[in-house]
Amino acid sequence: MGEITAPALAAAVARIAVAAEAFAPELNAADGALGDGDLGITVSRGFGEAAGAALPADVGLAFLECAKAFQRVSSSSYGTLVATALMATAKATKGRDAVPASDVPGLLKGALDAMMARGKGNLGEKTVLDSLHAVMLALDERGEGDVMPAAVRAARETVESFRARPNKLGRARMFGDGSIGLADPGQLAFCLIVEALQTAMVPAGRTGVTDGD
Amino acid sequence: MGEITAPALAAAVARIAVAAEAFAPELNAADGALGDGDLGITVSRGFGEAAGAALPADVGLAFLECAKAFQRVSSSSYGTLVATALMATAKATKGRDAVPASDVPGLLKGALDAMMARGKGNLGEKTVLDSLHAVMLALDERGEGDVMPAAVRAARETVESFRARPNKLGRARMFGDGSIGLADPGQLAFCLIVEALQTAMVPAGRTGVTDGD
Amino acid sequence: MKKILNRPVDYVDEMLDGLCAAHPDIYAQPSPRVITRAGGATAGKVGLVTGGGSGHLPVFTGYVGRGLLDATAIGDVFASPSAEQMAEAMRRADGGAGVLRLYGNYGGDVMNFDMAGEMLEMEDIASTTVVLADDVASAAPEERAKRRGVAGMIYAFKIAGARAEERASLDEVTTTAQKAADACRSIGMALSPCIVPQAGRPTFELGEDEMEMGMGIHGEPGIWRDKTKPADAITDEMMDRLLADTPLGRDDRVSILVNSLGATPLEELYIMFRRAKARLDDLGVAITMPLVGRYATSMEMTGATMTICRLDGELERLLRAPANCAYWTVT
Amino acid sequence: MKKILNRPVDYVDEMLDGLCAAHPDIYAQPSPRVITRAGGATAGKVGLVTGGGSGHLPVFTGYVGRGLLDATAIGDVFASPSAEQMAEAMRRADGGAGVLRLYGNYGGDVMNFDMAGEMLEMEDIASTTVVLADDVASAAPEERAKRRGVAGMIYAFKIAGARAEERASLDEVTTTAQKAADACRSIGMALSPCIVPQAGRPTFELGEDEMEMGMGIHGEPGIWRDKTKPADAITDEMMDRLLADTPLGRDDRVSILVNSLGATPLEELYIMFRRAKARLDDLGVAITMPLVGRYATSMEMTGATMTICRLDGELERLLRAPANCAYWTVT
Ligand SMILES: Nc1ncnc2c1ncn2[C@@H]1O[C@H](COP(=O)(O)OP(=O)(O)O)[C@@H](O)[C@H]1O
Ligand SMILES: Nc1ncnc2c1ncn2[C@@H]1O[C@H](COP(=O)(O)OP(=O)(O)O)[C@@H](O)[C@H]1O
Ligand SMILES: [Mg+2]
Ligand SMILES: [Mg+2]
Ligand SMILES: [Mg+2]
Ligand SMILES: [Mg+2]
Repeated sequence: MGEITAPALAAAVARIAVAAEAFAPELNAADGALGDGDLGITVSRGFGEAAGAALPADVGLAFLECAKAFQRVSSSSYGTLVATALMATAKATKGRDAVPASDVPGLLKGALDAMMARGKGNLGEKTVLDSLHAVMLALDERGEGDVMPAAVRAARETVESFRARPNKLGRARMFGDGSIGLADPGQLAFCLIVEALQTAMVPAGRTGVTDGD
Repeated sequence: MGEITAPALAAAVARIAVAAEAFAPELNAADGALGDGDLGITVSRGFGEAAGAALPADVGLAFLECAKAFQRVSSSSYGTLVATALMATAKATKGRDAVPASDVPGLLKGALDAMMARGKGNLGEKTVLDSLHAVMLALDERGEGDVMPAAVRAARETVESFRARPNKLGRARMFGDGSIGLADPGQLAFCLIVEALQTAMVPAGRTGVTDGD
Repeated sequence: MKKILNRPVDYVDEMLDGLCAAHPDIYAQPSPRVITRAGGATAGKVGLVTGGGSGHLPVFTGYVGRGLLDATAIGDVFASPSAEQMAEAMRRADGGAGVLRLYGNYGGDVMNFDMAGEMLEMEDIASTTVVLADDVASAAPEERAKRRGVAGMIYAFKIAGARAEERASLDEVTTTAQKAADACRSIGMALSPCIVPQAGRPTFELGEDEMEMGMGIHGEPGIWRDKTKPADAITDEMMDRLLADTPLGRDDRVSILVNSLGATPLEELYIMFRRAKARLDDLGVAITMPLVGRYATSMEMTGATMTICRLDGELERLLRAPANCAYWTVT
Repeated sequence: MKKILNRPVDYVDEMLDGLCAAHPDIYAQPSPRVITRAGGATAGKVGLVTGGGSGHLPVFTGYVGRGLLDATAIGDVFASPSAEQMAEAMRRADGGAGVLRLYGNYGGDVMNFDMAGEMLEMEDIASTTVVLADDVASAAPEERAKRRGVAGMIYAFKIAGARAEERASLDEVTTTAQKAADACRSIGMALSPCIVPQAGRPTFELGEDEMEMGMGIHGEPGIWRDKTKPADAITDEMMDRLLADTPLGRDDRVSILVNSLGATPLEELYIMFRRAKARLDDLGVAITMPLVGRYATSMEMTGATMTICRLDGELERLLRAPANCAYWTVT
């Protein structure tokens, strides 16, 4: 992974936005089985709005714009949690024009803490928090170099390993043991986003990401 | 037809009540096609209640009890019209213990007038009024003797001859030309009642009707 | 179209029991299926009575209350009460100044109320009749007297009720009630039926993507049946038909009622109201005291009715006068 | 389950336009999807704010009014409004005495209201939170904080609104609101779903002869799903579950709310009320100011909720205090 700059962020967001248009129906269906069926809309609208925002060069302010965009259009749980994560990252990166890849695990940790505070959630409750945590650990282990395959693997494994457990938080909690066997929609969304990001990373040089590999 | 006495009236009402239980579904269906589908209930409940009433020997007061019974339990159009007819007959026969068969056409005329006043209806609008009118004419013509076959024939012919015309009064009016081809439920009810009455007349001697033939 | 009930035959009586138990300060049931104000008749005031089939709450019973009606007689679902029940309601409403019968134009109700009136005559209680016939879809203007009475009746209840509260005479109250009745035009549209408990089946059938314009509140056939249309198109047609029957222009003042037949939610009524108001704004017609809600229903039927009530000074004063029942409070 | 609408995406905004146009004396929309009292904030009074998804009228927006709420933020149907809209509602409700957020316990709403609270902190507007969590079917008593907020919230709106109208301080209003919230227990049952306009499909499926006990107002799964039962049996089970959670006996005074989720008609609510009252009568519990009607809906959903609000002297005084909005007038 290269360093994070505002143009890199813009490119990544744009790529996720395009991918989200495509995977929105899958997410709506997953959320329909365990909730209110709006997660695909939430994710595609949020990234769509963020992709349309003009990002300043300051990485922190660029993340702030993305957070605001998310908040404007998608105020469901997931939208608010993503906005919370983006806001935490914005605070941590404010005043810098580039953030090295080595900062990423720390930023993820900050985002995770903010999301846990916002949603009063804990790890192990079968939510997006578990996904973020797993990816953070994977990046920590992997260290430098192309971390995306490990990130994708961690995100995918989280979905699969939690499938056999019941949801303990959010709307899906209501289904109790009925949620066993089903993928948590938020974990699935995270996985699809990370996969989209991996695809985005490959032609990174051409889209403004400073490739550090 | 014999003369009308309170016991004869009670027997006739009882016979119609039994028959009405059987033909109620047919009437509900006919009324369902052109109205609110309650005519079978109206007729069977009304005669059922009248059959349960204790009738005084005074023919007029006996008809009054029947009218009241009808009014108590069935206040749909048909129920009210039947009650109106019974009330008019009650007024015309009050103070007598027996009424000769020759009075019947006149009583029917009185009932018809009362029903027309109550329902603000006219002949030719495809309602029970037409049935009553046709039966009255048939009895007038037939004079003395067993008038029931003629009455039944007149009632049946009314249903059939009006079938091809549109309803002009009551709920069925709303269907306009959509009512063409369908039997008027009220005319059908009248026909079924007269048929039941004919059956009642046959074993009349055994059930208290003074058979004058 | 699913119901919460015990035995269908008990539907009406249990409902009335519950109504009186919930609002003992407003309603009383002194004899079966006759509902009066909790305090009974008001001495010296003209009594206002209505009646008709059950299944239309708040119509009819709900509109008994201060500044509104004095008593109602209630039948089975969608069926007329008996003449004797109507007569009893009128007796209970009489405060010595006579009674006005104010009810919808349905065959059974008309015949029974006429009979009830004859009964009262014999008891020397003066009474008059105003029949409500506001549904423009149910007969041409030349045959206005044949029209059905629908949601517009609540304007007549309110206005006549306020006039009676002023201690106007029976003749005066009757004249004002007739004026209110004449001032109202309504039209309905339906999307899905309701179930009459004792019948157990839907009152009509409509395809999943169909609506019927002009349908009556008991499922009486309307003007056309076709694919559903957007809310604005539906509202436009309803307004066009009402305005064709009662042309309005600058200087006119009206109240309008956008009424749900039961299942249609307030959200959708407001979408319709928005369009109806735009139409009247275009004509320069002023709207005062509009009503949006469930004022006259057919249980769980889906659909809406639209009523225009054209006001003059007197009608507006009376419409705005204080009133109170469980469903409508004007302060 | 058929709808009257234009473009689904315009459902909420057209509804709010219509609402404000129909009741300009009560509601205003100073910024998109933020509804305030027509006159804005009241100087010196604690501001009461709620918010949540659309599709529940009269909840939430309908309860803005004198003696009730000061402002609401409204989202898409069944979706939280944004934190920014909530913050805007709070700014508009602030009369200088601080703002109380009073809303249902749903993940999205909680997170967004928390964010909105943090925004206001930076603007030096004092604010507090009372989260409404009255649905006993949604979590065991040990996990009460996880329960959903349903129809019981209207007691909290009314009681807190009256307390604020007395010019109590933010702390005092918050304390009373929390007391009201703690006094309420609700449970729902559903017979048929509604359609969220932008989704275009029913929120759940139930067989023609099935009901679900304990279902939430967005179709959240309940306690059991089985053949429908008679009204009295349904009411008994609902009362049993409520009473198990909040035992009542002689000397207790309660208000109860029998609420339709939309399509279920008043007739059937009264049948349920009748039974609920009999149950409380048996226990010697006194009912005061019962409410029966459509107070918190899910558009055209069929079903009902039952709420018990246990009153003490203060709560009863505040419940009976004057209030006025388009759907609830207390005089
Ligand atoms: N309080 C929470 N903390 C962390 N994650 C949560 C929380 N609530 C929900 N989620 C995640 O969000 C996903 C659902 O998102 P979304 O559809 O936006 O929720 P809703 O529509 O219920 O507001 C869940 O699958 C879960 O992963
Ligand atoms: N005004 C009227 N005058 C005479 N007959 C009428 C009148 N209205 C209805 N009818 C007759 O009554 C029949 C319907 O009776 P019923 O089902 O009791 O009416 P509803 O249910 O509409 O009150 C019609 O078929 C017609 O024959
Ligand atoms: Mg969701
Ligand atoms: Mg959602
Ligand atoms: Mg009929
Ligand atoms: Mg009938």
